Amino acid sequence: MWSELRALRDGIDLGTPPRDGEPVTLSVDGIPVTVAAGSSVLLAAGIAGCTVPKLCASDTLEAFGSCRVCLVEIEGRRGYPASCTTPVDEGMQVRTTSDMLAKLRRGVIELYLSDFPEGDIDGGWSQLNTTLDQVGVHRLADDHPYRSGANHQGGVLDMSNPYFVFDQAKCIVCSRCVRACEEIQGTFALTIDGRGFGSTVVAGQNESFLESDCVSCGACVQACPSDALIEKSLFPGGYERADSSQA
Amino acid sequence: MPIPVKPDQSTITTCAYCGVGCGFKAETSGGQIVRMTPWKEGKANHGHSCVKGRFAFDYYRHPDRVRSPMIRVSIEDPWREVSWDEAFAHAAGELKRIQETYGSGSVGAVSSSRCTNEEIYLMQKFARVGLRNNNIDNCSRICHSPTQFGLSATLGAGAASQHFDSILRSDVILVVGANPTEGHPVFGSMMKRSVRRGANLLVIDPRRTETVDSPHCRASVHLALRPGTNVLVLDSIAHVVVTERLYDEAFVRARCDWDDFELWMSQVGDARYSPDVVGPEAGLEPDDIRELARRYAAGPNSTIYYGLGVTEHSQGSTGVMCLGNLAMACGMIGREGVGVNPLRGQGNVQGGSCLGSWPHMFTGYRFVTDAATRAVFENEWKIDLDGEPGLRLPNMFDAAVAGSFKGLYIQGEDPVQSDPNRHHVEAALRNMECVIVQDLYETETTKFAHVLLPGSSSLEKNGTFTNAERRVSMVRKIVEPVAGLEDWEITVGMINAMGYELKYDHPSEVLDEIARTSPAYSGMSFELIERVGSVQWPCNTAAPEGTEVLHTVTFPRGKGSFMLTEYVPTKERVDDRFPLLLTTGRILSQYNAGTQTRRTANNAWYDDDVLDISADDAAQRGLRNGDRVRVASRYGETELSITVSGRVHPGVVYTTFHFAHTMVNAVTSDLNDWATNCPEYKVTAVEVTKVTKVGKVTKVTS
Amino acid sequence: MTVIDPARLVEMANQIGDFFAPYPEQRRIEGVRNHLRNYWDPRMRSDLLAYVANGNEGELASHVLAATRLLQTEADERSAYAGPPRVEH
Amino acid sequence: MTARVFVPCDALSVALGADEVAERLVAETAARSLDVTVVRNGSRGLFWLEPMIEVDVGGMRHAYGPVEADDIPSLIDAGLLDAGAHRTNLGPTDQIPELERQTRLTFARVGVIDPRSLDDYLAHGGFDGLRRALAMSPSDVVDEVEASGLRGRGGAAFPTGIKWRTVLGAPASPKYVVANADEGDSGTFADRMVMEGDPFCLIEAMAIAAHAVGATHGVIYCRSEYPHSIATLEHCIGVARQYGWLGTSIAGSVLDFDIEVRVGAGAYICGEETSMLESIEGKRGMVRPKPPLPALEGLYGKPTVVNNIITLASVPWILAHGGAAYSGHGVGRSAGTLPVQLAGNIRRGGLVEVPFGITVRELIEDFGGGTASGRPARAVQIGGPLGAYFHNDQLDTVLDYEAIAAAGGLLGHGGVVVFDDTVDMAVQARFAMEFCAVESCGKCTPCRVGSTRGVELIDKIVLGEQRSANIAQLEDLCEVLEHGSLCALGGLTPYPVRSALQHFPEDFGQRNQQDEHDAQENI
Repeated sequence: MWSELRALRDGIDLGTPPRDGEPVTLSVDGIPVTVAAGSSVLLAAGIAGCTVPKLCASDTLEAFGSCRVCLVEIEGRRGYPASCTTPVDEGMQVRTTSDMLAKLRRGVIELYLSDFPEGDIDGGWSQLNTTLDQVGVHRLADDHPYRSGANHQGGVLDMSNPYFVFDQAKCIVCSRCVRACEEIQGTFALTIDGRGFGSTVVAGQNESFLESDCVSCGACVQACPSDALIEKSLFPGGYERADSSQA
Repeated sequence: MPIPVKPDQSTITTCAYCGVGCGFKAETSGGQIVRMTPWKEGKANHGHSCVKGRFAFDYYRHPDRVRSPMIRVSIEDPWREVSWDEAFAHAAGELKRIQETYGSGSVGAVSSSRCTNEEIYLMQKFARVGLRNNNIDNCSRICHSPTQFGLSATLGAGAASQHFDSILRSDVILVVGANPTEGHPVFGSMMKRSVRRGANLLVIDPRRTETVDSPHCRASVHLALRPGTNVLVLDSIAHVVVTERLYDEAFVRARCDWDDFELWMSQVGDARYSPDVVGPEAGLEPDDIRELARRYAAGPNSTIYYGLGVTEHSQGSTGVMCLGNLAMACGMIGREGVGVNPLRGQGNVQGGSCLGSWPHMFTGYRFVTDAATRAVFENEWKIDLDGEPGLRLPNMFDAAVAGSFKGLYIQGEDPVQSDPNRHHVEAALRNMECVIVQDLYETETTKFAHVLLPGSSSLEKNGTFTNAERRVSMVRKIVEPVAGLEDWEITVGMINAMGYELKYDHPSEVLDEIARTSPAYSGMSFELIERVGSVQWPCNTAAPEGTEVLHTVTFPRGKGSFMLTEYVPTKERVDDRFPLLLTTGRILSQYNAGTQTRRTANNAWYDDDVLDISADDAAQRGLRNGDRVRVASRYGETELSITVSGRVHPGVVYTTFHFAHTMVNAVTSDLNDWATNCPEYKVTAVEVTKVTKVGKVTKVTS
Repeated sequence: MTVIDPARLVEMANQIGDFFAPYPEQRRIEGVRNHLRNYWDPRMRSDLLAYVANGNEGELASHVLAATRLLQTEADERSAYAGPPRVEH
Repeated sequence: MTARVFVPCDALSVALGADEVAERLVAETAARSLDVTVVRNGSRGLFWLEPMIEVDVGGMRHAYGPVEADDIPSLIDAGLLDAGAHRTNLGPTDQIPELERQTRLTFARVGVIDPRSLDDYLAHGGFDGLRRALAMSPSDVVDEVEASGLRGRGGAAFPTGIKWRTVLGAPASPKYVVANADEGDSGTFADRMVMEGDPFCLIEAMAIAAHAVGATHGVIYCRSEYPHSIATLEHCIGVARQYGWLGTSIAGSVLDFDIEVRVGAGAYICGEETSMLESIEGKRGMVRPKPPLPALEGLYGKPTVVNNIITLASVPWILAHGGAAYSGHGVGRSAGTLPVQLAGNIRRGGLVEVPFGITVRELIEDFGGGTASGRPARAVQIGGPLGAYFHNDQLDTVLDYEAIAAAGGLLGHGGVVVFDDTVDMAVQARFAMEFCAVESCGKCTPCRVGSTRGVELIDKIVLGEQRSANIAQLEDLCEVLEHGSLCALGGLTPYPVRSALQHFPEDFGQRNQQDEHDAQENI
């Protein structure tokens, strides 16, 4: 019960919460690894030293399975399951890299990039930057068919909280903030409003963060992988939105 | 380009705000703190944080900081900046002069729970070797002194029996007089997590707080008792446990003094504590009392968390004993998921209690009247020690008003704002000849000071804090102290100036001294804490890396002792003139006297104390939301704005005490706990009347 | 001059007495005595004793008064079965 | 003796004027002092004949349809009560060819009985299955279902027996039975017809499931667009409780089980089982990752049977007649019957319950009578909005799970929608992407962003912009959607898109020569 809290390590994100359970041995890219039953394949891969890119997964939050970049192949199973939501099984054989996986991950990342401000990528040090490095895609080509599509680059820029901003242009709708507010803080101040492409993170009943029930605990900021929620203190000259986008 | 600044350095430290003691990474760029992020390996917070620790750190570079030692002869004089040496020499000279004139016991010291264990220890050492008396107290006097008293009496250790994570193993959580989601937010989140996983939440609190009802976390029983009836209601719960035979006889027989248990049963089993009798007096449904008692006793693992709503009463210590009794009777102590746990307010208030900063005790809760304990310190310090208890802080003020107490060295406290019956405190300070205040800013109290020593914030020094779960964690220097000295160095300077020579090169040497002299800390060292992250005392050869759960085999006092907890109503009563009961508390975004948080952007959420009043009481007085009102008690009055709130019952009003200008403690009573003199902040009879013009706050006679 | 206003000392002593009142007689008296011995500055104790001796016995509850007498007669330490924590011998 | 005349009460018949027909019938027979009882039955599913009324003459039902209210006087004049000749007379109901050729197991009672009458239900074999089940051990019940070869009719075609066994074996409690009545696929209505035509069958089925897995509580999650279903279910659940078919000690057994109806709020995604569970729990309808399987951690995290209405409605027959009798129908691994729903551009639309093994052509030509427009059929979409488009040269594909899959499609909930040669398949492909975009819950990125990009790509393709590059990107996007989506909504959207692109490339915009060349390579 306490591994999920006590086995967390600074500077390491295992992707899904560590578990207490009987040891289960599997192989990831041929490397044998033993983890507690109930652990995810993503966590096992991390312990085996195999880096699986991820965006919506964090070891402080329950697996969610929305970003679809942690896909893997598992011997004997159809398709490309998300490693974060797939629990380990004894004897399981996992592959974290293949041409198809690389292609799918690139394809998903291109979808993200098609609605992300281009100017916020170079020089950034967010988890999104790390994932882009791992997948090996950093921008859409100038003639990419996804360019000039619908986007959220003119979305809400909420500066109401004295300590952090919410910039919807950089929001990848991974729900980590929403989940952190629920699972870690327990305030339930954030939610996803709308459906599909129109899904957006909102505070309270579509209020500003300051007016909402948000208690500014910072869990959402801590959880955000793309700097859509970020401390104002990191912008000495004040926060400004990027003026260029890929969209 | 909106690329965020990337910090160039990151240092792990411990938050100094509340008693949760969260681990943080202080990230700096070019020597300035640019961000505080919660440390995933922090054992109290596991990577979580609240608005204060996470964001409200700018106070350290606020222009109001005191940047140089200053002295003045009279409090009417302007301050004069001086060197550290001159300040020490002046302060010590004054204290010595006063002692020569008025006697050894005419001066004293107060330590701060904002300071490190090492600094608190040095303050009591200052009193004992510098002043050569036991006139040393600490701020838990006004918050959790009854905890130390009441839990020591029943269980034998005046501290939380559990670690925070233990609550995830609880089936039933009883919260008494505490509002963790506001006061101890990171623990509050853990509590909510446990409730979301199925734990049953029971709350005893006059107000319908966030803890009682919030999304996906609702108390199954809420006893909204009338302020001041804690002991009555807790005895009634015990009555149900006894009369319905819900107690754990095997546990009591094995672990507790059976004779005292029988004595206790005959007391609380009496019909005067039956829910049918108690309910009407406490404003409760009798069946709700029964339901709460049955659920608590049913467990299987029931735990108690309580706060100042238990302690800050004229029967505060008795209330704590009630909780100790209840846990022992139901066998809810000594394993994971159970226990009795005070939610302590300040970052190091547990340290304030542990480190001998008491007029009657040395470190580890050992009496000064005990010759063997004295010998340990006499041997360590090479000096004869006073074997009689000294004055407690309220008694120091009493004595000052009476004219027999003339000098006080205050480390990081603002008693004028924090302590009850402000007029009495002001009169006491005005009567003193030398008030030395060591603080970050000028405060209400520094108005009465003769020497002002620039304190260092917890971001500016090295040392350790002990949180509300007995966890000793490292505080590390992130930036240099504004005036060059860390607080412990200032106190060392004062001790030396008093004529007792000592020298430490590093606070770790102070902790080593604590370990040498204090059994519960005997295994503690900076090296150990560095290695394992943090350590819960007791830490000794039997528990080389500390102890998570207390009382697993025996109680420190041997057999657990059931104390008799007769209900004695407070003398503070409502009448026609003062028909409402005022109770006080705190809010998430502000911290205690607000000294730090008021100097941050946290004011965006809460920039003034407001008075919560029920719709009934507001209507009777012709009041509407936002109206300014005069709040008057038998002790004084002040002005506040009101919020008409469903959180308080008719007959009860509530406010926070975070802002200096609202002077809430001009209204609160000077009644206090029978055992520890902890003030009865939680019950004051008041009347609320509308004021038409926003005027200057006026004072009345007390 | 007293260290603290005697009326305040009497109030405090009686408040302590209220707590120990439900105990059997001997424990009731010793409880108060031990508390005063372990927690009060000696000047407060002597001021109280002096005040009481000065014809004000009636202001103290009878068992509190009895406890102050114990304070006078017993100079040695006693185990405080009701006053936590124990004073070890 | 009182004559009985049946007038359907299901939503489709009512929409076509059945209520007015019934009212007129009552009024006219009363005016003529005829001893007539008007019984409101379910629909037989012969939609081109609705409102189709029936009269019981000597135990044989005779049908008339379509009937309008104004036909009533002439019908009575013509001797309706004696099955007299009339323009609308269809002869004995059972001999209507489209009905006669069906194999009605699941729909045996639908259209026959008064759905709100417990007596009628009992008189037609109702609760025989539950009675038999209660005399068996839970495990034996599961064995029976397993032996029937019944697979989930909601679309996933997962063997029902295996699902039930998983729930039976789960140690946690309480357990739930959830009936998925969020029938959102375009051109489908079989669930509705059961709920409005034979609701006790669903109640019986859920009670059997409860006994089989050890559940105590059932939920029917019904879409709000089905008010008639909801009202009928609420009524019948009340009746069942009153007569001891729900509640404690059902039918004198140890089974305690009750059912509540929960109403959806218009989201297609809530027909996906995990989203539906979220919705029932009061949360936003968002897909949960699997595992954990709902069978182990379903509603409120407890073991839960989640079955489609048709799946459940097949169970009482299986228990009453034996699993072997059921599996005697069908072909290969597709055992039993499938209630097919014919819709779109078709002459004789409606419900056709047939054993697996029939061809698509038989369905749309023999049962459906070809297109309504009379023009040649060009495409058939099977399996709802996420099903593949079949070219008219594929119509001889056999209707069973494996054969349809082999042809690049999926059977889904059994919806068959016919298009004639005027259809623009690029519009249909775009519609599929748009449908995905509109109905996406927004959780996973392929579906959330990809569906919108898909619409944009198809628009560009149709406009002839960078045609080959955009088609290539669309192919890549389909791959990401298929393999990367969290649930079947995104995962299946490529089916209609790819099949349209593959079978009807000529509909996808102007092409220059280079593109022609590229297209050859790409497609």
